[in-house]
Formats: sequence, structure tokens, C-alpha cells
Amino acid sequence: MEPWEEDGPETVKRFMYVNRKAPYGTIYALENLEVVLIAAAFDQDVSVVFLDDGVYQLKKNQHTAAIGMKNFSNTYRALDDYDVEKIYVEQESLQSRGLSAEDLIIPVEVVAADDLREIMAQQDVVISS
Amino acid sequence: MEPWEEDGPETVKRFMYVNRKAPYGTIYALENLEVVLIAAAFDQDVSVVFLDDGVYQLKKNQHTAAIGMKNFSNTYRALDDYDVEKIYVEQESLQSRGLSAEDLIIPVEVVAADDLREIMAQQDVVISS
Amino acid sequence: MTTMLHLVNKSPGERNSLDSCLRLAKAGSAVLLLEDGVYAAMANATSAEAVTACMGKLIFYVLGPDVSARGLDDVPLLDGINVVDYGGFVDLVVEHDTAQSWL
Amino acid sequence: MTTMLHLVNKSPGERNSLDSCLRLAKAGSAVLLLEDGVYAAMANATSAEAVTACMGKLIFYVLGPDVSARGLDDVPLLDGINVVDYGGFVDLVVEHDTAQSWL
Amino acid sequence: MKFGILVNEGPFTHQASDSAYRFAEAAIAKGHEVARVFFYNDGVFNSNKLSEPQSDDRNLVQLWSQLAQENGIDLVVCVAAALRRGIKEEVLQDGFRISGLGQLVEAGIENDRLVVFGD
Amino acid sequence: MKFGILVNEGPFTHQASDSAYRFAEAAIAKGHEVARVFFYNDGVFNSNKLSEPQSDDRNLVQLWSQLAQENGIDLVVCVAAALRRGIKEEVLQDGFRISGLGQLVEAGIENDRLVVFGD
Repeated sequence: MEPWEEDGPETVKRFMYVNRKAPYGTIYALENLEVVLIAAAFDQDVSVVFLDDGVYQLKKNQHTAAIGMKNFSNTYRALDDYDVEKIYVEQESLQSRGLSAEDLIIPVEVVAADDLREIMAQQDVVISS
Repeated sequence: MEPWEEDGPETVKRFMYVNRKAPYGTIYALENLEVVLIAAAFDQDVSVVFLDDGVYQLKKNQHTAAIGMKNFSNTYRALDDYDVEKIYVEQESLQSRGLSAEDLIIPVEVVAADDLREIMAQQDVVISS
Repeated sequence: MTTMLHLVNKSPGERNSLDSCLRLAKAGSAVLLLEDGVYAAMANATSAEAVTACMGKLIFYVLGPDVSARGLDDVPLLDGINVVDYGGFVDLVVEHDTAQSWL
Repeated sequence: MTTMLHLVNKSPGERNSLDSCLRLAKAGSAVLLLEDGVYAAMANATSAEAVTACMGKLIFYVLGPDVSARGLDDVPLLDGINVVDYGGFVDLVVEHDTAQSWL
Repeated sequence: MKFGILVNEGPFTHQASDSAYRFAEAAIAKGHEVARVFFYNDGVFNSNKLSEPQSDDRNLVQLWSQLAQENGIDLVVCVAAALRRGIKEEVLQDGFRISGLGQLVEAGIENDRLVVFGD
Repeated sequence: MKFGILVNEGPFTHQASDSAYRFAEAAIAKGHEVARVFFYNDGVFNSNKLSEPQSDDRNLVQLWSQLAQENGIDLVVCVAAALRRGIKEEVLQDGFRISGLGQLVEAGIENDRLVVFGD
């Protein structure tokens, strides 16, 4: 939050969108992404976190033709266009799944649980699905 | 299966209904029980298994008034009236939850995983939810 | 720094929600166990170890109506877990700046 | 004695379905990993240990379309897991007397 | 204090909507305001007026509707989530309205707390 | 071989119905018969004709209906599960019928295999 925003008529809140579920097995990944894209249009401080199986949402190289479902993984690239820049992935979640930042479809900030804990503790509104 | 049934016009199959989910948090326990009560009317070999969090379905002393949901735990008592007599509870699931057969609302056969494995392997149709 | 109330509604015998909450909740935060999450309050379940290990760091609450519904009134709960009703749940949300649900 | 095909559709990183299946599947049974269950086939995930430990006892299959959907074509899968498509899934159901879904 | 509530599951399969309802009721009893309940994911099914539970079971579709009308709660059903699940005006219970996801973000901005109930 | 299929989840929130549909399609392609698909729990939502997915997404309500009409599959929606969830004749897609749980047990008795898809 910038100093002039503190004084403005509008409150700026820190919103965190938390993703803990894998894509395709359930719709939560897709519908949570739809929320984030809408949220980006409001002048709030938005961050998005991927942890546990949520890190699978960002796996490169998704090909869904054979399961007949829409591949929405490219839509994560739109986060940058929408000025959603705080995208965190928990390091422990990646590691225990044998993945690294190079496996992900967009650049992210990989943070250790110890750091993610601090980031989470600073949020005003946490939306998970 | 009795010898004369083998020769009869109707096939008797071994049906097993598997419960692995806790009650109230989701509807699966209740709706699976509704299936078993209907299934009892067909002349098949029916067994019901409770394992993992499914063992919680049979916990005595459920009082649901304060959550506003219907207490259906007494309905398990009807299984006996419907001649559903093969009711198995996995010993390991009970133990790891700090429970024993005395905590359950109906008499059951507590079986070790090693025995349940054999029982499961003899089924023709397994319905889980 | 805000104060956080963490909500865990899944059984530790089925999912990893509680583990993740305990790993990422900051010291001094509150954790309310509700719905199937209340099974984590059982003193004699193997899941008790993880909760006990965090007792000094986090403040634990359990939703009484969900405890009673599941027949756990006659089962020992972990020492140091505070039982609240829906009104107490509301108070906890009021007393903490942010509520985070571990779905 | 019937021959069994076990279906596991949940990720080992979220739920206990795979653990329970591995504990209760009889030696010689087949296990098909599908939907989010395919993550259990990843060779470099910590969940690999549990599957590897059962490799001699059970025969593992993974549903290829679900592997591709989740971007796992470029990730090493465990040796000894057979990849099948929906037709292969049908064949497995035909070849085994009973299918059990670990929901 | 002003609350916003997010409900991500339908009125039967998961307890989420029950818990949210009991929470809302208790908040109002304590003199707080529940300004908006937003229904997302399968939560949109909470607005289906065709829902007919057994006579001895609770009816959350009606309970939400009554609580809202008595206490001026804005019950908002997400249009995108509703469309794909077949929830449209023709089956919408009184007291609910269909609108966009922006209403959820607003609920987070304008209320003192947002509490999420889901699976 | 004759198959029965049980679908426990709706057409969007979980992949169960997708997997069941792909399985049924593949079984038919291999010359097997899919005699009955029984929809239980949230599976009853697969029959909601008001369902309107985005234009670039699959529409499982229509897909099931078409597959059934082309291949003589009996699509049965559980009446008890449907009533509480607000699925009634007035929103029922062509090709589905509402009936009792006995139809599920029968599907287990009369078919060579019963395969369950759920959460």
C-alpha cells in the first residue's frame, strides 16, 4: 500500500486467493481463477498463493483433449496482463511433488513455508476454494 | 450362498457397501445407508463395511439438534430388522481413532485389515460413496 | 500485522488440511475446528500428536455443536482446546482481523 | 475368489484413499490410478515410496488421458506402471471380476 | 460489525451451507449485521426453489430466504457458476438475486470480515 | 459384456461424470453394452436441462442424453436424491428418467460389472 492510498477515500485491503487443489479433478481451480481475474479490476492489493496440490494448477504442458475438458492453464498467463504480480508458490509443496519453478507455466515467487507464513499473516481477506 | 440358490433361476451376487466418510460433514453416509436399506429387499448376499472415517458413522450418542441436521444414526439399528447381518468395521480404523466396539451404536464384527482384505476380495459388486 | 483465525473443517483422518494449517499458521493465531474438523480434537486419536505439538504456539477451539452431532460428548478431548458454540464462533471472527478457511 | 480392479481417483497429496487401497488390496490385484489419482504415479514425488513398496504385490496402471491433462507427460513416472487409455480402462474392468472405487 | 459470507457448496452434499447459516443466525443474534452472502461453486444450488427435502429435514433454501428477508441480507448467486449448473431466474427462490463475481470482491472490501464456508 | 455405471457427482464440480462418460463411450466402441447409468448423490444434476456451460466447454447433460439415445442406455436419476436437490420432471433432460434406488441394485445384479465414479 502506498502512502497516498492510505489517505484516499477508498480503503485498500490485502486480498489473498489461496489454491490448494489440483486442476480438472475438481472445478475449484478454474472457478477460483475466474474470481482472481475479476478481483484484479478492483483497486485492491491482490496476491495469489499456490500450495499443496494447488501447485499442480501451474504445471506446464497440460493437454486436455483426451479427457474432453477445457484446458484453462494458459489463462494463468493473463494474471500478468491484469497486473496481478504477487504470485506465490510454496517451496515445500513443490519439492515434495518433485517439481521446481521451471516446471511451471508462469514465473512465480517460490517462497519457503517460513516466509509464506508471514505473508499470510498480513492479509485482510483470504478467499479459498 | 446356499447350494439350492446356485441352481435357482436367480443369480445371487455378493454386494459390499463401503463407507469411508464421516457423517454430517457430507451427505454420503446418509445416502449410502439409504441404498443399503433398499438393497436389503433384494435377495442378494449383502455386507456393509465401515473403515477409515466411515467408522465415525456408527459412533454412539450423536446429538444433532444444535447443527440443525437430522440425526440418522438410529437408522443403522434397522439394518438388523432388514436382515443385513454382515456388518464389518476395520479394527485398525477404530484403533487409530481411539475407539472400540463399545463406542458403536450397533453390534458389528470388528475385523483386522488382514481379514477385511480377504472379505473384500470375495465380492462381486462393490458400491462406495 | 493482523491477527488470524484459521478454520479447519476436514478430518485429519481423511485430508491434509489440518497439517497445512498447522504448518502455515503463525504463532499466536487461533485455530477453530468445525464440521469434520472436530475429530482432530479427540485426545485418543493418533491425530492428537500433531495438535498437541502446536499447543504452545496456537490457540485451539472446537465447535461444540459439531462435537455433539458426531457423538463425541462422551469421548475425551485434548486438554487445552476451548469448546465454543456458534455465538463463540462469531466472537472469534470478531476478535481476529482475518478468518482463513483451509478448504 | 474373484480378481479385483481397484480404482483410485484422489491425489495422495490431499487424501488417504491410496493408502487405504494399498492396505486392503489383496496381492495380485490391479490398481488403476485415474483423475487426480494419477499424481501418485510421479516418480519424484514423496508419495512414490508407498506405491513402490507395493510394486511386487499389486499391478499398477495409470490413465494416460488424465496424465496428459495434468501436464505430466514430461515428468518421470514410476517404472512398472502401465499407461492405458479409456479403452484400456474398459479392458481392465472386463479382465477383472470386480471393480472397487476408493471414494 | 458487518459480515460478508461466502458459501461454496450446495445445501445437502456438504455441511458448508448449514454452518454458514448457523453462523449468520448467531451473528445477527449478537447484534451484528450480515450484509451479504455470496453463493459460488455448487453454492448456487442453495437458491433452487424446486429443492424438496424430506419433511423431517431442514430446508436451507427456505431458511436462507427467510433469514434474508427478516434481516435485510443480500443473497447473491454467481451468474457464471449458476449458468453452467442450470440455476436460472425460473428456479430462483425469492430473496436471492443473480449477479457477477464483482459482488464477492465487494463483499470483501465493504465488510469488516469475510468468512468462507466450503469443502 | 454388459456394464452398469454409477455416477455420484454432478457434471462440473468433480470429474466423475466426465470419467464415466469417457468410460461408457470407450466400452461401446469396443462392442460392449452399457445397459444403465444410475445417477445418485449430486450425480442427479447431470440430468438438469437448464445447465448451460460456456460455449467452448463440454455439455455433459447433452452428451449423456445423446449417447443414451444412440445406444439405448437407460439413464436413471434417483428420485430421493433428486427431490432434495430440486431435480424434477420439469427440468429433466430428454433421455433421463427418475426412478428409485432399486434400479441401482438391479444394475448391480443384472450386469456383468458395475463401475462407480464419484468424489
